[in-house]
Amino acid sequence: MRYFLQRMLQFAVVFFLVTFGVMIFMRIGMNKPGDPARTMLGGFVTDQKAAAVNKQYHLNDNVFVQYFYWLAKMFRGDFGISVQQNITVANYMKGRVLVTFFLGFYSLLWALIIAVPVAVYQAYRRDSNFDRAGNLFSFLFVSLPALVLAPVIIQLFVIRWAWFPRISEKVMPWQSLSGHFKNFFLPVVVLTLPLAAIFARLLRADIVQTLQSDFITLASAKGVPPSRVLWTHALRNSLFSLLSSVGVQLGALVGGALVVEQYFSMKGMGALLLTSILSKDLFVVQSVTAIVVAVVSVANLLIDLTYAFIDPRIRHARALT
Amino acid sequence: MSIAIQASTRTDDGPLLELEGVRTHFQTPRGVVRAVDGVSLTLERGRALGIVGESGSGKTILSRSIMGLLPTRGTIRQGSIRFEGREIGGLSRRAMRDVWGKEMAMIFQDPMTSLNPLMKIGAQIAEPLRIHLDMSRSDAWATAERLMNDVRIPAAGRRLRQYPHELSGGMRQRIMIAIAMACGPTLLLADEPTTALDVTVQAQILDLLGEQRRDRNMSLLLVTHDLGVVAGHTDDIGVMYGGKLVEMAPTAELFANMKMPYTEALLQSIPKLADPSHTRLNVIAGRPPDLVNPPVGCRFSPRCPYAQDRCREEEPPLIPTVEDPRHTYACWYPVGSPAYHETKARRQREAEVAA
Amino acid sequence: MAGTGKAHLRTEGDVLLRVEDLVVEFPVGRTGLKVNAVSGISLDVLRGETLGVVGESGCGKSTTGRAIMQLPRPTSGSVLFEGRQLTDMSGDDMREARTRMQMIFQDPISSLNPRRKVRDIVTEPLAIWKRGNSTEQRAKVDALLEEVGIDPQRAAESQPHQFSGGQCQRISIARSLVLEPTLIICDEPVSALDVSVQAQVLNLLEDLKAKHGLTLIFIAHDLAVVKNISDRVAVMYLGKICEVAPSDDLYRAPAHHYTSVLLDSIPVPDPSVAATKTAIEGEPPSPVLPPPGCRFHTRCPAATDVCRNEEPKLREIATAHFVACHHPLYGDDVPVSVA
Amino acid sequence: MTTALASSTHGAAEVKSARKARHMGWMFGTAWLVVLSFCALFANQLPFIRTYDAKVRVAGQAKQYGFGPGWTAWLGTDNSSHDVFARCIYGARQTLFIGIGATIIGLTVGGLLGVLGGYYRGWVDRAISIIVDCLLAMPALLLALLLIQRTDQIKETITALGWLTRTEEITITLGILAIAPFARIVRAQTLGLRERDFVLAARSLGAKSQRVIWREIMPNLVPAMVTVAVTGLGILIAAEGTLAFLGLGVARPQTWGTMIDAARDDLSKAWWATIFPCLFLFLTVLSFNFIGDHLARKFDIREAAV
Amino acid sequence: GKKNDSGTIATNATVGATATSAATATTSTPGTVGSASTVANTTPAATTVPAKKPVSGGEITISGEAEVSNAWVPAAMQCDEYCHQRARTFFEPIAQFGVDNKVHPYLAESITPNADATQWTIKVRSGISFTDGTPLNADAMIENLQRTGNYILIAAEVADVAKIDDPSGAKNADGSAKKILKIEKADDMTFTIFTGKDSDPAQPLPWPGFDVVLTSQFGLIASPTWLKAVDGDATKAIQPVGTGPFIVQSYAPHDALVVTRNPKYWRKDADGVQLPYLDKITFKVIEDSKTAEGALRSGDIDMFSDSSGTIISDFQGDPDFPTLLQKDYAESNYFIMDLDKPGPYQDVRVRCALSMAIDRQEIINLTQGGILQVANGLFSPGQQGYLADNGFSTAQNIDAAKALIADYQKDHPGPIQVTYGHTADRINAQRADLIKGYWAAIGVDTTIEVIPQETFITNMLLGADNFFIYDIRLHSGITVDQQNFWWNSRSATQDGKGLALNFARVRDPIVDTNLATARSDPDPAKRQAAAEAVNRQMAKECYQIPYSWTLWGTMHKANIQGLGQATLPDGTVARDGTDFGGWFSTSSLWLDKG
Ligand SMILES: Nc1ncnc2c1ncn2[C@@H]1O[C@H](COP(=O)(O)OP(=O)(O)OP(=O)(O)O)[C@@H](O)[C@H]1O
Ligand SMILES: Nc1ncnc2c1ncn2[C@@H]1O[C@H](COP(=O)(O)OP(=O)(O)OP(=O)(O)O)[C@@H](O)[C@H]1O
Ligand SMILES: [Mg+2]
Ligand SMILES: [Mg+2]
Repeated sequence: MRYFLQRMLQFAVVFFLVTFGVMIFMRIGMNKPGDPARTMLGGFVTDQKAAAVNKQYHLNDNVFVQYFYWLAKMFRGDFGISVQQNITVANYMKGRVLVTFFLGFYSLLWALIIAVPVAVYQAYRRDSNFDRAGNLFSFLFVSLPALVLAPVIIQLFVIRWAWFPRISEKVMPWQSLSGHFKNFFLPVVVLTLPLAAIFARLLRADIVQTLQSDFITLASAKGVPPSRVLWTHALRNSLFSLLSSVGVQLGALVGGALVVEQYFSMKGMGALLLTSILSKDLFVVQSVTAIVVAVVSVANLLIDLTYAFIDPRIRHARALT
Repeated sequence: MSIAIQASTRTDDGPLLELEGVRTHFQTPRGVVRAVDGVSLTLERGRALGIVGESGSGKTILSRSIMGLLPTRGTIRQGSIRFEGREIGGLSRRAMRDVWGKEMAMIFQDPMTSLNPLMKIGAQIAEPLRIHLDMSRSDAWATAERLMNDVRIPAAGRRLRQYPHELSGGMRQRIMIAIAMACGPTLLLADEPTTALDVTVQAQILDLLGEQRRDRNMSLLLVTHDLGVVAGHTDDIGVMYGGKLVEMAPTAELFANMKMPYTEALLQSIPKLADPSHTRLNVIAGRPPDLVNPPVGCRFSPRCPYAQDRCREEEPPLIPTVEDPRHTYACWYPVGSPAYHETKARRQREAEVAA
Repeated sequence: MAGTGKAHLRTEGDVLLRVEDLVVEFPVGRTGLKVNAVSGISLDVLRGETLGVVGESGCGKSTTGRAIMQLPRPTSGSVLFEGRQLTDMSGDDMREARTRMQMIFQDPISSLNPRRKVRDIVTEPLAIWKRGNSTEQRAKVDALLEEVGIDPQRAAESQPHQFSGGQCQRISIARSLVLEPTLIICDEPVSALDVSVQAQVLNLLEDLKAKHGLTLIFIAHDLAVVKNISDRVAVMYLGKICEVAPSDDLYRAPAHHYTSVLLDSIPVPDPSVAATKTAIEGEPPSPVLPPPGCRFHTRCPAATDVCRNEEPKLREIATAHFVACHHPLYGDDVPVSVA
Repeated sequence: MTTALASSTHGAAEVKSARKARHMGWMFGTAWLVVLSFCALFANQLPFIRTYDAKVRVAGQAKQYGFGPGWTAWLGTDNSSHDVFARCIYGARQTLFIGIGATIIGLTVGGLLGVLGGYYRGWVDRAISIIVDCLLAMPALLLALLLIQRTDQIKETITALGWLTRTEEITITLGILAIAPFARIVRAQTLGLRERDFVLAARSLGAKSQRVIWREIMPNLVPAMVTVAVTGLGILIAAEGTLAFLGLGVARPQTWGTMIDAARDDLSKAWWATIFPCLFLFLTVLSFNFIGDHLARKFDIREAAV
Repeated sequence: GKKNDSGTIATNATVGATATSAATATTSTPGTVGSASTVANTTPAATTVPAKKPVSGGEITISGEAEVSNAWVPAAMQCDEYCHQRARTFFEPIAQFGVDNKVHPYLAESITPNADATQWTIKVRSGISFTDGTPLNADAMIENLQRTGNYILIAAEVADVAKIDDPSGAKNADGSAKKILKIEKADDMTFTIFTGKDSDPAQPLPWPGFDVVLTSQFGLIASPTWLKAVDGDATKAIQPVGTGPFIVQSYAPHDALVVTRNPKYWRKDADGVQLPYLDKITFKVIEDSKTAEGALRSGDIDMFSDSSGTIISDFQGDPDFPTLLQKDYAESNYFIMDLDKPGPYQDVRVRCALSMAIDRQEIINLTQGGILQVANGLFSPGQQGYLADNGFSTAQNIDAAKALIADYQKDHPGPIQVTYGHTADRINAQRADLIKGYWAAIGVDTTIEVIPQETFITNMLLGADNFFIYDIRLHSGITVDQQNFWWNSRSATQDGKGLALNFARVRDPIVDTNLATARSDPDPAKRQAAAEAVNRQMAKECYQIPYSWTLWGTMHKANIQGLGQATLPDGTVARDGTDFGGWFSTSSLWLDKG
């Protein structure tokens, strides 16, 4: 509990620092005397609009006041409004959140579904042909950024064979399951492959390590069959790197979604972030960043708790602190 | 080469374990490591055999070879290992699984790392019971609790549901013993079971082992580097050096009448409580042999103060002493032989001259 | 046992080091709990003497040794070294003072920087203190290496992992001698070594001690080893001293129940010696919540209510033989306190 | 003597060939990087590499994708009629500059933070951890976008930074991204090292903290740092490509990322203009991964696997 | 009256941003008397004569490039081509062009100037209401015109419309009286707009081409009820209400705009069929032209417009995807220089040398699919003032360029360094790369800056530090009058002193005089001569470095019919792509299901 509070505090500190940092950063060069709104909106806004925006968002006050107002709104669930698009940020994100959620969820899920059995079997049959093939493939996919993978995939599956649409629509599973599959498959593949490769490499290394520990030998010496040794004894003891990597990769997935959404012209949160950053859409950037940071941090917290759930030693250590 | 001994020690059932010319080598980038290089020995039912030797002499690999629990990669095994008359040296891991835990069990050196940190104690003890004896979960756990009582763990019922990190080292080693005992094996291999423990706890564990062995009529192979430990707790002692068994005898016989200069030197280099403080210790010069390129001839010859040319050329066989056929040793010029005395006297004179 | 008191501290003689009421505590996370690693230890060492410290794992031997070096600084207590109080010395003075006392560690491999050449490691102290020019430094280091039995040539071109454990321990010893300290604290210097090598190192220590006029504090858990090298032995249990005596006296006639149990537990490499007497039950309690009264009472066969409530003080029961026990194996019981 | 067991060398051959395979990966990686760096460094001197702006004309006319791979232009020509091979080599220069520059920045700053945090612990560590946590809480690409996108304004506000070119901006940005992971790994390593007895020994010899850090801890961090740096280089090079795709790349001299992005939609028309830079990028990242893996194995550094 | 030099800048352009080219700013005016004959709209044979009768029903998807910030309020839109494309599905203008290049009334029933073209009377078409039920009348139009006319970007376009103090006594931020357009309402359905030189009501200015303004963003009419609602809550701006053939169903910025048929639309086609034919149109945003091409080919979208020569050439002659081309009155692609910047650009020798170093045909071949025409100036074929030979040399001449440079270096020793900026786009980057190569060949060292879209335009307007030479696309339209503020020295505000719509900061008396003539001279011949004079003068001075003229193509699936067939209320066929190249009317589109 105490540990949990401590983590929450840490989360709060990081959240404040990051969001405040982003705000400062977005406002560098904007808070020069004159007209922040005009700088932000470009040269064409009317005086009234500039004045209104300045007033509404306290742009002429100092950054702390601005931050305070913004934060207060966030806590009331008001993510603000896109000054440029005249739309509430909440509305702006509606319909986009799910796209990115599904992208991330599927990639993570598939990466794990692929990586875990492969890694377990690789570690078990270490140095076998399977292991070597697995290593080679994971090397290849780790070294294949979306930049390289996406064009080739698009060329083959979309342009050459036309199996999948060129631009991916936001078809949700409850709308059309097959449509959902068609539209999400390729983006998910592009995100999944490198992820699965990273996971497999990490997990394999850990299991190899674990398999050398005494308690694994003891398990064998008790006559426990290899499958049980692998899946019950070795795997559970080898999840630490994998889980922390899932945490790290969550952040990377947001970046990956940004790229993949761009390749497949999907309009998700990544695309939203990109446009709003490029067009200096202040409040959208601030709010969406805050949300992303919060989601990533909370997910990491959950991963932490998961680990405590798996490992009694950590539970124990945390019960103390 | 050790036919005579075997014949004389054979009981009606035949010995529990017989090793003949067991070799275990590893392929490494440096070359072939001859970790165990031709060991033959016999272990009778109900007896305790201690294996002593310096670090790296191949004790662990010997016990693992018997158990068949060697890394599969890069391992070369030769020789014959007969367990209850059955050749188990060539069995696959699958076949060995029926032997492991049920007929042969093992205890490891480090109680801190030998238990699965993520599994409850009870589950770990119950695991072999459920696998080998097809017990139900509740039966297995009940048996586990009984076993824990046997190894004198207080509040066994509560401990069952605890995790290894909640127990002290001594407790964990007791758990290890309980696991080993679970399916009533006939042979227990204990690899330095007390090295990581405090002396007071070491004594407890050694006593416990001895007691369990007698109660269950198990044979014990106790591997350790501490001559003190084997002296009080085994019936026979084998001394290993550089992957070979260099001397083997019933405990009392060995201490009373050791033949190998190595065994003697080993004993003499240990500080003894009985000696007054600041007693000068005897030292074995040099270092243990490199098992990739072991010395030609007797492996101890480079460090042996009594070594002759023959020792450096010809490998001495393991032969029985005249007094006791159960006492075997591998030395051209054993302790007590004329050559030995001669060298010893010469050394003494030299030392006096130097002083 | 597990007693406090300073009855055993000597006033006459050339006292090199005098430790009084040394307390070291470590916080446990941020729980507010603390590990009572060392709880009020007093010790003294005469110049040229070897003090042995024995005890089970976790009883605070290493912590005592390090606290004397002020690494880390003790929670409280005084450490008087060569007449100077170390505990309230400034950082720079302390660094200077440390050159007069040195430490040798248990793990020979880990105590040498794996990425440096052995000779550089041994020269390092001279380099830190800029003693002499490089030729002088080199001559001195080579001589020392020779003395501990390491080929200086090989040392110049090899890294620690190219040497065996025993050799590494020799290198550590050479390094600790370079600054010509008066006191060397040996923290289990032979525990990690094979018996045959252990004897080599013990002999070397004895030789060097005689040659350089060193004073040693020798920490170990192996009673036989400690007896062999020490003039005087202090037995520790759970952060306290239970018995202090000249080594031969202590082994001949231990007065503390713990000392006696410890001695009995040692396996003797001689089958003719009767098998161990009944070992004591249990294991040392946690130093986080040490038992009140005598810290050994939870395992002591002779424990009474006094032991559970009142902490025994060190007192002399024979010449130079001090014990902290209410009911020692010989000598008088402590008179029951009136209160 | 009875030899009931024939020699069972199960697995020995496999071990050998696996080792050989890994070795080959390492050899390949090194060879590729050496050749590539050589060509990149001496591109202007080497006779078989065209100059950056040289156009390979078809009948005197510049033509998009005028040549496929062949003798005239080894790897074909690009959409501006330039020699793809030459451009790949010049791209290597640019890409490697960015990658190495960023790694140096990340390694210096991150390494320093990590060492300080790990060595001094306490509030220093806590402060540094918060910085690192903050950097990690932001998805890297997002941070990069923000940094690069805002540099114009930053340059305007902080005029001292006016000299920054796009290449340097990207280098610095990627360097900043690398800080947090480097700091984390170095901190973890330092934490382990500072507990080692040789550090205690140095302190008991009277060495100052600074000396302990530089003489005792740093040398032991080198393997980890090198390993992580090499693996990180691969990631950073890929990241540069990603930025190029998002329109935040270096336009000239082109990096591989810019080249791939420029030609990727003409894949069906002229596969060579995309595939070859892809191949260069891929092989380089792969090489760094191979070498990183080799080093990690050699120095037994597991963190680098990420 | 007194000249109003309060600093209002005459602008009649909207500056929009697109991803494929630097910046677009276009206005169109009909060919006034005498120049209409030179104009012809090109439509490919496939769509010129529809053999079949249109059928109603069906939905299509159209894509366009990235959006700039959009409010869908005519008085706040920064409207580019795709913006107009979509805005005109729900908003309608007061007037619109026909293919005859004449302005035809649209929401107005008639637009009538007085004798000297200083007063324009507009009669509102009756019987129309906005989709929210508000009736369309004079008040509604005046409300819109007043709002839009004061919008900073449009204000420039109506700079020569008279302005008076706001009768309500409203004040500007600086305390001066707020100005409104001088518009007088005659009755419920009629009102008059007055011209005035530099907004001065006392100096009525003859402005024969004023009605053109009513076809542009200025003339788009939104529901006044909705406009007031937006005043209260800015987020209502994403649900615009107009009189148009379609109603906005949903709008997600940078993603999709969905419009559905307006069942009560006031127009029927010639056969009396209710317009529009389509039930629903989805407008998507696909930032990348190549992706859009792929999406069209894979059937994800039905049509899109593009100005990339490469894309258009890809579709040339593809029977599955017919293309409608718009190539007249085209924008010019050129490199613009900030002539205010100290250094080499100030010198005509350097400017001309930079121009001569370029191989225009090669640029077109390599970056524009080879199908564009080499440009010799900012006057494209069809535009008033276009000259096949204006004295500008378009051929690459390295030697001559080197000579000029050498000559310049005699006066100004030292290396010549220029900074060139472009937006983050592949084609622009490719062009930058080529340019650097060309200029390197004459010994000029080029620093390339990649500049974000918004910054790009702001930099040009405000004259930022790093605005030196930009790759840009501007100046569509027909008369030189429309380019007035781009080149007039009045709008060449100095860097840092305000917005300069004269991005290049051209300050040339010859250009100024001729621009004035071209606006109000009653004699078309004089207006024509003035235009040609501007063309020659700019060519001589190398103020800009043109390289090609734009071409717009609308690529679509073969089953989409009616493209370019929209009619105006008076029956004339409407001309698409005015104001901005590339957009097309959607009311006439129908799906051939056969
Ligand atoms: N998997 C392996 N591969 C290669 N060599 C090995 C392997 N395992 C052990 N060895 C080598 O075999 C020799 C014998 O090792 P073993 O562990 O049996 O010694 P030990 O007598 O048990 O020593 P200790 O007292 O240190 O436990 C050593 O030299 C060791 O280095
Ligand atoms: N840095 C530290 N932080 C927290 N607790 C510590 C620290 N160092 C030592 N301790 C604890 O203090 C107690 C005494 O430790 P110390 O290392 O002095 O024992 P020791 O007698 O040397 O044991 P060993 O024989 O195992 O070396 C132990 O319980 C140990 O866990
Ligand atoms: Mg061993
Ligand atoms: Mg210790």
